Amino acid sequence: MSEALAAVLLLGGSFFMLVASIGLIRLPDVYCRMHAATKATTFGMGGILLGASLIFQNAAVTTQALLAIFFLFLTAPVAAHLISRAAYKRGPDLCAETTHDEYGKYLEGQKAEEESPERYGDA
Amino acid sequence: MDNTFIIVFFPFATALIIPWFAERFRKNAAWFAMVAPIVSTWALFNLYGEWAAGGRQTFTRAIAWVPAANVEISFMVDGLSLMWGLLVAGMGALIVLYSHWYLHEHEALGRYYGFLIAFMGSMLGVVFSDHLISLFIFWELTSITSFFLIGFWSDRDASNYGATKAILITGSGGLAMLGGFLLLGDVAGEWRLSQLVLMPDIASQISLGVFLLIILGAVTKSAQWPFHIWLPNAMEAPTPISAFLHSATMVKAGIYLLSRFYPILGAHPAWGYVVTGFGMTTMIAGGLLSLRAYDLKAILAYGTISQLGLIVTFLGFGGKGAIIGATLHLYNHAAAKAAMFMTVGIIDHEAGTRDVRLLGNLRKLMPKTHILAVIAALSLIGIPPMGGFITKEMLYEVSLHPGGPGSWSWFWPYITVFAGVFTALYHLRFLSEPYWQAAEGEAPKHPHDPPIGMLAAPAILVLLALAFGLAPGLIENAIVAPAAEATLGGGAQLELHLGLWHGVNAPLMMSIITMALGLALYFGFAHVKTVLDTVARAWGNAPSPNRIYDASISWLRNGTWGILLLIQDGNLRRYMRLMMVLPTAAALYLVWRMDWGANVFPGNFAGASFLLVVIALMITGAAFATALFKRRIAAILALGTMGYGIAGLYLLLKAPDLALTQIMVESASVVLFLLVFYYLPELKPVPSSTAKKIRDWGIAVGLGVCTTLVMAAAMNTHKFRTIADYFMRTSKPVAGFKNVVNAIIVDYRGYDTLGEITVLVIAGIAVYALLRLVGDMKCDH
Amino acid sequence: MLWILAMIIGALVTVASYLIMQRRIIQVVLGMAVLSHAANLMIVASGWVGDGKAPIVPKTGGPLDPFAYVDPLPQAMVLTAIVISLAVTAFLLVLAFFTYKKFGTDDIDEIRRLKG
Amino acid sequence: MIEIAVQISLVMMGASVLLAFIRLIKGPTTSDRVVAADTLATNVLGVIALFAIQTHNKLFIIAVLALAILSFVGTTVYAKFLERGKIIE
Amino acid sequence: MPLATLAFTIATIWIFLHGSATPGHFFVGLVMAFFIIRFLKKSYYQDRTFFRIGSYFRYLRSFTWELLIANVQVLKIVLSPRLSIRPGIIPYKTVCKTPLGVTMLANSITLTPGTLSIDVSDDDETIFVHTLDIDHPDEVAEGIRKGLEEPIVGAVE
Amino acid sequence: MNAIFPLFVVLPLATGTFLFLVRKNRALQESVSMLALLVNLILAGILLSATADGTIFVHRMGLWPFPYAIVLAADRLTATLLCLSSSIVGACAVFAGSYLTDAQRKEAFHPLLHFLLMGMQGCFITSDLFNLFVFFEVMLMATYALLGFYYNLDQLEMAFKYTCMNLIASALFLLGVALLYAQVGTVNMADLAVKIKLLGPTPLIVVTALIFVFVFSVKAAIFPMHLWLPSAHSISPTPISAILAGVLVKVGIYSIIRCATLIFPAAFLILQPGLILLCLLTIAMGALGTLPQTSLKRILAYSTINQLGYIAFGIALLSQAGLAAAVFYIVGHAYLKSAMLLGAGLNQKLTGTVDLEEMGGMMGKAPFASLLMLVGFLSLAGFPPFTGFFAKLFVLQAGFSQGAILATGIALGFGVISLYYNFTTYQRYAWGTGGGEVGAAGAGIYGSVAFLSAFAVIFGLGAYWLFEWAQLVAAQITKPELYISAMRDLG
Repeated sequence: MSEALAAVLLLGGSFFMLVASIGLIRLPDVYCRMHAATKATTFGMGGILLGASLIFQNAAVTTQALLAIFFLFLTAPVAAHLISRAAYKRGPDLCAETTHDEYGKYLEGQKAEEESPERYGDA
Repeated sequence: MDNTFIIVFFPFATALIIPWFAERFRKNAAWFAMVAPIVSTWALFNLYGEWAAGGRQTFTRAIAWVPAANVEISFMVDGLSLMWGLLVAGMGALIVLYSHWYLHEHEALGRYYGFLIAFMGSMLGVVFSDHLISLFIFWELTSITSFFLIGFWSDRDASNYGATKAILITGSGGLAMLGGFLLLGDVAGEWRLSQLVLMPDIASQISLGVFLLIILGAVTKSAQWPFHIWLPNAMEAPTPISAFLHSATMVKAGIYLLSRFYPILGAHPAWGYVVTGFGMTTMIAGGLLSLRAYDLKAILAYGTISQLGLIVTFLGFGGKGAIIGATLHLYNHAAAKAAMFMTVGIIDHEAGTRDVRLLGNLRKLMPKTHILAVIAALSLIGIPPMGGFITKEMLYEVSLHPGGPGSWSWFWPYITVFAGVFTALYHLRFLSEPYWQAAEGEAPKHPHDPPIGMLAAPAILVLLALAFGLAPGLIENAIVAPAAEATLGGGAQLELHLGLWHGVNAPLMMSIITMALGLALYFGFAHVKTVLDTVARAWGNAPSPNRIYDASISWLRNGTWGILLLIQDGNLRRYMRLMMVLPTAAALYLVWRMDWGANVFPGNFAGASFLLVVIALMITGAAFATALFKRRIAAILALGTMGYGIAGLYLLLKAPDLALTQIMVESASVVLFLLVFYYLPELKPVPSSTAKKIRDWGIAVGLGVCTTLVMAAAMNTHKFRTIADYFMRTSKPVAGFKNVVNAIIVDYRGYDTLGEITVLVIAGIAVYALLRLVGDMKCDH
Repeated sequence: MLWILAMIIGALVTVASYLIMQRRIIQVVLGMAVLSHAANLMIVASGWVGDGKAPIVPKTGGPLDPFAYVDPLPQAMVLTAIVISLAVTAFLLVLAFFTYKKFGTDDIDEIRRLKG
Repeated sequence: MIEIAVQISLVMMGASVLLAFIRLIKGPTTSDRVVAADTLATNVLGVIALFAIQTHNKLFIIAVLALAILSFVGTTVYAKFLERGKIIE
Repeated sequence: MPLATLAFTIATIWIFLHGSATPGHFFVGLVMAFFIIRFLKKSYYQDRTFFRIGSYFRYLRSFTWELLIANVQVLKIVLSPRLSIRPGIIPYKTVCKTPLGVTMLANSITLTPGTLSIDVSDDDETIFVHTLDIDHPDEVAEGIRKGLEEPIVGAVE
Repeated sequence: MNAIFPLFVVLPLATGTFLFLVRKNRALQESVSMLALLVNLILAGILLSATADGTIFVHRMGLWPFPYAIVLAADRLTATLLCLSSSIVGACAVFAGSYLTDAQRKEAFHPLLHFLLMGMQGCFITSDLFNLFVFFEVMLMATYALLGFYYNLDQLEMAFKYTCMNLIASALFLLGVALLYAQVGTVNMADLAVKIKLLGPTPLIVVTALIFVFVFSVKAAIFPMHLWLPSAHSISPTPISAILAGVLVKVGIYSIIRCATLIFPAAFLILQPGLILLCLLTIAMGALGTLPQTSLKRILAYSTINQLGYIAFGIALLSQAGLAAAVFYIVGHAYLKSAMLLGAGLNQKLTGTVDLEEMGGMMGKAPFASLLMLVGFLSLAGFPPFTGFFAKLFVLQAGFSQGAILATGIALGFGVISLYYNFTTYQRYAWGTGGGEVGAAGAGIYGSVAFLSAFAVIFGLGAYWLFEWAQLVAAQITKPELYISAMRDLG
């Protein structure tokens, strides 16, 4: 029984991974791709790890797996958040279909109110 | 202590301590220096007695130095070496005596006497050496010491130039001679001259190359054309040195070598042509050159060259008469020429110049010196009753019946007469221009006769020359004959009866003709001079030995830079290309030359799985991406990806620990890369031409393909079961590890881990040391 | 498997040697990193004779046949080599960084004070 | 049963690795590459977990944990970079 | 909760799940803990987090549900033959006060259907959300408010 | 004895670490460093005397049987090189004590020096190919750190280039190890020797041998791989360049000897013509390079290449005589060249430069220094009665007696150029009127230079002993079965 469940979990997890990658390929711009990447991969990993813990039937492994899942859920969004913001700041090449862009306006306003020259590159 | 060792090594011992004496007693150091030649001479006489008592049998003394490589210092005592020993030691004593007056208080007397005595020791070593290697060793020692003596006034460019020239030419000759010796020793299987002279057929065994190498050593040392060029420049040395090294002894080392090797190589077919050829050319060239010189020492130097040519010609002819003549002339020339040099030294010392155009009427100003000079010169011209007359007669005699190559023997008498005429001419010039005629210019100092002590040495020499002419019986059978016997070898027995008067015969006629022509040319010297000048102008700047030497030296100094830059142009990329292409080329050549049996390469793709293919593609693609991405971040990213891929590959290869380490290391290094570039501002892109790109890719792909093939071939040939089984078996029971890799790391191969950790530590220290410098790094560009 | 391994190694060597011959310091350093990867892979590949289990002895004792496992020795050696190459690469990177800082250029062709 | 499942999932993982890798190479922007790399790293984690199952090796699970952290660090650093990317590239 | 306490908790978890209680492993655990904390520092000010376990679970339940939906949606979008998306970035005014709340909200938003938080305005009031298809922005906002914000507020504020 | 000679690795490691920890306390650091070096030298001497009777000491790591674990071994060659390295490094440390002035740099110097010593001695005593690689890396890492010790422009450039070239060498080394392991499945030198002998010189083995030749050529600066040497030896701080020229290049030579005699004897016979060609090219490159230089140290660096060419030539003859000559040459050249480089440093102290254009008249200004240099130059030029002469003589004798007339003749011919550059360099340095005022130098500097130069004379006049020893060494290493059986018996 648990075996079957584990198998299902594994297959589902890796399937979602695959989906994530396909999304990475198909979707038009960074932000959309990030949708796929973040959600699906996290989910997939969760599935795989759960499956693993089911198969091993071992307290340590289970804890590790759960911890790993927890950690992934914690970090994946942060990473996505960081990347997307950075990507936008690099130059918001949003895809053609994009309708709203409030963030851009917000940044404009920020620029206007305080001209802060960025200070990088000096060690 | 054996006499031979005293003779040779006592001077070296003295030379070591002389500088100290010179510090203490300044000028009087000469008297301490004098001890060495006197002791050597005394020992020589003892040795002579010993040898005469032993029935004039050759005997040898040896100390093994490196027996395993059969290097030994060994001395042979026979007529030749004894004669030369006496010549060198006696001359040395006189030179030291003369130097005491010649040198000034303030000069580096320690260095001077030290090297002088050391030179004498090495020269004695040369003439006594039995073993080929020890001969070479002392030979090179004479070169070194002469180098320092020529460069005695080391702040003069001229003496630096002269010293370099001398050491280069004589040293190179020495190297050639060494090669010759080694080959000769290998052919003969015997390294002792005393044994070699007993091998009559050795000359037929050795090749022309070996022969030429040895001859080269001799002719460079004794300044034969075209190697004579170093001798005139060597005249920058203090005059006593010129008298000692460059007229009496060192330049005669070549003569010694020839006469020592006459019994060994004399039978070689090339001997006559080569040696006589050198001698003749030198004789004439030296005579001509000395006519165009104005510096008294230059005149004498070229004269010396010509006289050396004469002696070499004798040796080239070979045969009894020639050898005797050579030996006699050796003595005569040594005495007379040294005396002439000393007189020149006196003139230089008193008048402050050696330029014949500034000197004149010295006959009146310095009569004593004049007399010495005249007698010495006449002796060399060959006027009876000087010794020179005897030797000149013998030369003519020999030239009429040459023992050498007979085919053009009709030619010899004319050549010899010609040479004799020029000898007469330049010696007359040497006498007339400073002593008899009026000066064209004004000498710096007002010349007058020197203190008597300074005249002592030349006087003794001149007396010797005279005595040799008037009473040759004193030395003919005691010294000359044994020397000639030793030179002839083969147990020749000689009984000499030298004399001035042999009745009216062809040689007498020839010398009379010579005298007549000489005088005629002398009185018409103005015309001779114009002819010579026109010839010289016609010669223009055609390549003369000197020009060739200077050109090659300047090329060595300046021209090599370009060649060096072809390889070492400081460009790392070129170095990398060389370091990668040349080995590959070598390997390919090897691969091409050797036959690889069948089925080196496996055909099957066993064990290839989908995942493997994917990971392989990923690694490869990421790698190429690393190379191709324009942006550095992207490149670093690709690098990281490649690392992850490799980790995956390790997983497929069942190496979990490896995969983990790989990923850790990869992430760490990627982070490091990023951190470093966090501090680097934008770099300007550096374009590279397509041709270069193609070339680089070509090289790279070539390397890659080679590696692939070699690896595949190697992986396909597992000839032995690896030693890994042992680890598998013993890991758990003996070492107590479930994970065999860990067992190997910490137990079987602990030193590896030790070293690995050390590398990390050092890297840490190094980076620490580097980071301490960040402060200095600021605002540097 | 064998050929694929060999080809991967070849590809890495190709890329490495291309990068090493480039003009920018960073490219050279990257090339060195790739090269060290290639070298490590060579060692691992040298131990490959066929598929097998990871060299970890099971708890259950008893006689085990060594042929069932892959060769542990190359793995151990590569573990050493990886760490060493990391250290060296790190140092080279820092060195390159300071070289850049001092010379103010990252063009190898311009860093040529030491000719001849 | 498990084995088959693992095999199939390994194949799927392989495919997704490939796709992510294509995106990494194609770009077009560096942000895309970073996203791709992030996904790739997660995929590798998945592969490792699957291997853990295949070779009953618990070691790998810890690896997953550690690597999750590391890849996160990497991503963060990249993000930091992209922030000031206007200057660096 | 205080940083050190947290670190030690994590370290103990680490030991527990490692199965071997040696000082070395404990140390490793500490190191990892400090890593994690370094990167999630923002959200550790207060020590109220252990209370209201119930509301935590409520949040967890709804979050999991949302996550499932999200993935299904992604599945639909990605695997549908023709992409039918109209992405865009909309501002979302949050009522969360504490940074922890805001962060949790942002992260949850990222993991839930069709939304991806890009940035938080400096005054921690507006979260800029990238949405996969916005026919009605307010609907999206409504979904977020219902599905996530309320449980979070219940849990941590 | 078997138990203590691993100390050659452990002692420097411990010392180095300790020295880095106490780097703030300069006095303690220096005294401890000197003490450790002295102990090291004494140990080396003991080992030398113990190996004299031909015993080969074998230390098995953790007492594992023979071919499996790492084995350390010391035969005569090893002992000789250990004495060499410890004495030269000691002299250089003494020199550095009064030469290095910059406090900030000094504190890292002594630790790194000991790590360098550890690397070199490890290379000498290990009998495991991969372990050799590891110790190579230790050594190289230390040199990477030490070479560019002041990190001015030149040193940075030089260190970068040096590091890159050696990294390529390391990669090649690993390739070689991989090829060998794939073919014969072992890494212990003796075991390799046995199995390769069984395998015979197959093409692949020959290619592997070639790869190893090139790998070690990088350290030994044989022709295509010598490119790093001139800058590294002339730009790096003087004590380091002395160690580099004295010992480090000898590590490469040592490894080549081991390959030629122990691991691939058969393959090397096939490679011999190529090797001899490489040696002649090396001699030519070195001789050519000295000519246009004006920096004393750079001239010495190129002459090192030249001399290494002769050493390698002796090895490439692959005969006992040639090897004996090579060993003699190694020892003689090590002391001589480090003495001369330290002498160059001495002159830098005195005149503040190593540029010959700015020197001159040293014979009058600094008689003792110029005397030391004179000894060096004469010995380099191959004049009796110094070591240089005998070294060259033995190599030439071996070559001629082996019938390699042409090659040996060429090697002899380049003696003319070495004659030229040595004497002109000495002239520009000691004679003439150039140069400025002359400062003073510490006793440590003079002492170390004199100590090292003394060997040029000692091994010249006492060439007998050294050559006897060299022949013993050659006799031992030309019989690999001795080495192998020494390990077998313990295994």
